[in-house]
Amino acid sequence: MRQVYLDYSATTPVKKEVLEEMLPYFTEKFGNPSSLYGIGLSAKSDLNKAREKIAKLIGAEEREIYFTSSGTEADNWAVIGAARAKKAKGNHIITSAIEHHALIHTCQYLEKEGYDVTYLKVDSKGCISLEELKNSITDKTILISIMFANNEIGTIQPIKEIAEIAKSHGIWFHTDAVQALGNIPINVKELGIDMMSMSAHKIYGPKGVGALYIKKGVVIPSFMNGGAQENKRRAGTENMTGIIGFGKAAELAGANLEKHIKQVSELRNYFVKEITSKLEDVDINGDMEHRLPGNINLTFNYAEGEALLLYMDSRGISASTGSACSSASFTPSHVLSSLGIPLEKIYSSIRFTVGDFTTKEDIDYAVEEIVKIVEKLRGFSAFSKERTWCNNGNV
Amino acid sequence: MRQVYLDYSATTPVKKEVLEEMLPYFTEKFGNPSSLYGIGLSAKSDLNKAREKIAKLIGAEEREIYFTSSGTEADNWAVIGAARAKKAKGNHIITSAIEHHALIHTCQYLEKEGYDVTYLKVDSKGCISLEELKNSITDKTILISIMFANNEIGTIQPIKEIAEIAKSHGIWFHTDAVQALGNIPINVKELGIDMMSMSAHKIYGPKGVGALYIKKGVVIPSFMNGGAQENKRRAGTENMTGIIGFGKAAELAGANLEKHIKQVSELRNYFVKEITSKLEDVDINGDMEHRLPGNINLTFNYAEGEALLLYMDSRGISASTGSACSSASFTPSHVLSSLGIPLEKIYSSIRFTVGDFTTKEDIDYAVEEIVKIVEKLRGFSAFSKERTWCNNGNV
Amino acid sequence: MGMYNDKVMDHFMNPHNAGAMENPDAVGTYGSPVCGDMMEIQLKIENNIIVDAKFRTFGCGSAIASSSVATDMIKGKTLEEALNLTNKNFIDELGGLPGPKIHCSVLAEQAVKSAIYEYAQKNGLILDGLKGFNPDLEIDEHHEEE
Amino acid sequence: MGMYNDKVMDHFMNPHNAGAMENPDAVGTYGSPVCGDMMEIQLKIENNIIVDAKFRTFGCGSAIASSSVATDMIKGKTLEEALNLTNKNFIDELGGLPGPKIHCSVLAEQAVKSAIYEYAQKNGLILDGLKGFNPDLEIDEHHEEE
Ligand SMILES: Cc1ncc(COP(=O)(O)O)c(C=O)c1O
Ligand SMILES: Cc1ncc(COP(=O)(O)O)c(C=O)c1O
Repeated sequence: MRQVYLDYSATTPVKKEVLEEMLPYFTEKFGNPSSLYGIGLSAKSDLNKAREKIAKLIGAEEREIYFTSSGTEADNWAVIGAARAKKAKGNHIITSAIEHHALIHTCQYLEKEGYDVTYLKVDSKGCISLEELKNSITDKTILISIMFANNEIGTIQPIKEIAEIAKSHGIWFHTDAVQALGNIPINVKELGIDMMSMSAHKIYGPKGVGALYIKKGVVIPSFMNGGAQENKRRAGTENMTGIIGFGKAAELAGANLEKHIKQVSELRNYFVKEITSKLEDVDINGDMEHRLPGNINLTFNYAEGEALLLYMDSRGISASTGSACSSASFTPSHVLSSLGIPLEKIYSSIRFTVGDFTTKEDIDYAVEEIVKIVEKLRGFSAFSKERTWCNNGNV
Repeated sequence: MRQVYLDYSATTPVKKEVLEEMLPYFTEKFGNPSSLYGIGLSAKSDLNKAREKIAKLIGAEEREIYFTSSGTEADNWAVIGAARAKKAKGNHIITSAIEHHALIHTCQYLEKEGYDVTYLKVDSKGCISLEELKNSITDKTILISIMFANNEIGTIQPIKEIAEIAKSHGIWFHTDAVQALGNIPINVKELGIDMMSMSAHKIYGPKGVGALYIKKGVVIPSFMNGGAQENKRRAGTENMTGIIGFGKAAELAGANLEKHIKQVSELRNYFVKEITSKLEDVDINGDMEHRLPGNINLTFNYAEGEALLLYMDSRGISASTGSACSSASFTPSHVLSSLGIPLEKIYSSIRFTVGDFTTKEDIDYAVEEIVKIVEKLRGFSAFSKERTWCNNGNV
Repeated sequence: MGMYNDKVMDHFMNPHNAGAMENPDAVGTYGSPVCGDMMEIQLKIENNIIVDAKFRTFGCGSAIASSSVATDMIKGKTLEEALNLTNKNFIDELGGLPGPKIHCSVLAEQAVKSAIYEYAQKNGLILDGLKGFNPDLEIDEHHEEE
Repeated sequence: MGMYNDKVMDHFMNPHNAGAMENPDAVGTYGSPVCGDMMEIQLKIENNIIVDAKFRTFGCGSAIASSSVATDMIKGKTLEEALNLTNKNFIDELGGLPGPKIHCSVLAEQAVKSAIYEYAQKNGLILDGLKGFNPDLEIDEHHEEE
């Protein structure tokens, strides 16, 4: 059966070129970068070449890139690090209601310690209000952390404007760019970003490696205590193969960016056009303008999400409800709720993400199958245009 | 030129069988274990098979193993986690003076927060005193963390006795087994360990993945906030390939343990015998009885360590001064200082570790070259038996 | 490997008795927007025996599979027999459900009971198995396992 | 790729003037157990010209390479000329040293000065380059770059 992977936001396969670059570091070039002899020193030097590639992709300097074990770690480090570093100044953090759990749960952790967190609302397109941001700032505000682009609905925030507001108040600005990286152009210097989280496995690199960009001059304490790795700011023997792979993936992402954007947005648009022309009662969630090129989030009214996913899976099609990371928890998406989407629609919503290996044939196959599946599920659903949650029996 | 790697304690190459097991997870089996469709669910199931293999190696249950990004993270998590979990009970932690920096720097971090830390002294063999341990316990003691085996001198601590003391006082016992794993038999249940840190890249697995054993019933807060991975106790997309590799490495380590111990200890003993019979003024640091099978730490009096390393490197021989992780920091080893070894001898000390790929020919070659190198360096050293630091000029 | 066993998957992918019937003798619905599940059961009843059953369900794989086995199992049973079936019976018939999905089978039990309750009310029947049953009871009490 | 450039490596692996001489006219030692480095310089001096120099060093690659170039560079120089050489000159001659290793080259400068100081003291010479020089000064002040 045809396999059509439409969940590139959850994770990507490692590209052939990336894996090839990694392979020697498992076996021959296995030295510990902290070692002083040949294979250690050359590991260190290759590690820094990977660092340079990531710096280049985002317009940073090499020494402003710190490797971590994931986007999650980068988020934890940035937020907890800023909280600790700026304790004397204040205890107020501003973020948004639609951040990834890595950010939200970290903020909640800090709230238990006595920090105040403002979760900015978003409009129906998933965008924060700059006015509300400005109004939320107090003299105790120490960090603004707003994600670059959302993982469920793909909405891209006005990062430059946010950075300017932060700067004008002398507040650090962190952004979670895990989904944005490799999908839209990013220049941290032009945008005025102080810290930025990244993850390799969303850009055709391996899982288990991420990075935090920390602008020169921004000093936050280590999140991981131990050896002198990463310029003494992040301890732990470096994930050499992961870092090498991340570097290569970043290089490819930079080289392919224009082509990638064109290709995946065309396929995504084609998918949306086909689905919505063949099926009634399909809503598009989020904004079509300020949106990641490969992302689409659709509500298939009256058909339930998990059932949809499993039927699609049985036809070889992979997509997800809510964020992949919380799929296992069966809780309705906090992102879609924040857009004001009612629960019953959230339960019928699916995220599709198109990626570099998606073809038009994949889309045609997926559309055909999805149409059949939705029709089948709607055929025996308790709901329909006529029978909704509101007018239905004893609910 | 022949390459003789004698630094298996710093890191190991990934074994062929391990890499082979990992490879499919980069490309075809690349699903996110949190995803609900086929390749996600099978990733999750394979991840748990790897967990089982690690559990088996140490006599734990599958669900007691939590994957981390390194031994360093496991150490940070265990110690900071215990400190947070037991805050209400007390603020006193007991550890040893010869722990890895991942442990010591984490304790120092907690000291800044107001925790009290006792660093137990060790005797000239590198062993803590059980008497002193008992005497250090107060009613505020919340954690005892003593490493299983030391990374520089290989000394194995009386873990079972320590665990008993901890248990009799109702105190959690954590041990850093990063060096012990795969080198000596470990059964956490028989030994009575509450938490134990491990790292894949010391047992022929990949760098960038570790694990923390947390006994059922021991509850510490997450170190990484975010998604629901690792039974909600450690967020972040799982390092799938790393975990699969760790699992395979653990399986091999278990299967080969007896053979491994015999082989590396024989080669290590042969190395020591040869070196000490061919060179005068060589001291053995640590204890030959309670010692990791592949480890030896030698002081080549009057020849300086970094110079020795570089000369050896030029002859294809890799070894290290101090702990690999702090090699780049040029500070004298806190472990050797704790044994009471004077500074000038610490500067002449080298750690060699024999591993599964070391041959007798390697040892013969290394001995021959090392003898020549030591003689050359001694030949123009400022020191000799007659001229020591103490009787020398204006020092 | 998957979340569900083969039997559940089969009932989910090829559900029995899915859809609606003409002129049902009884209809019961049960669900909760909090759970994101809703189920409707339609029954044809002759001489207090369930001669046909259909379901329409908005819900996850577990909800749909439970709907399928529940309608299978009640067919041919007397109303009292049908009332004696609990979600446990449906789960057993399905060969088990994953822990967090147990509550979806409760849905089927409650929807069946609701339909019979409606029928009993309409026809003035007093059925032992309906003692204490209240179709407006929230099912959220079954949620503790999550 | 390595920590040191090729020139440093060459001086380190094949040091010039390593060892001791018979009846040196001046001997200077300098070092610190804290740094883990110790250097001894022996000089043969004729008419205030350094005609031969030897070193014995316990130290890292940088210390040994500095010893090697320092002894090379002072040979044939007058005492005053030799005193004008600083660690900067040795580093330049070596084509650079890594940051944390700069202090090792100070060792060579100080050892040369110590040897000449001893010679000057013994022979009642007043040398401009020794003004303010004190061989017992700790070199740790040069440590800030670590
Ligand atoms: C926006 C966003 N932030 C953070 C993360 C977490 O990154 P990682 O998967 O590397 O832990 C993800 C991915 O799941 C994400 O989409
Ligand atoms: C005893 C000990 N603990 C902890 C660590 C750190 O583990 P990792 O290298 O996985 O960060 C090491 C290795 O460097 C070690 O030897």
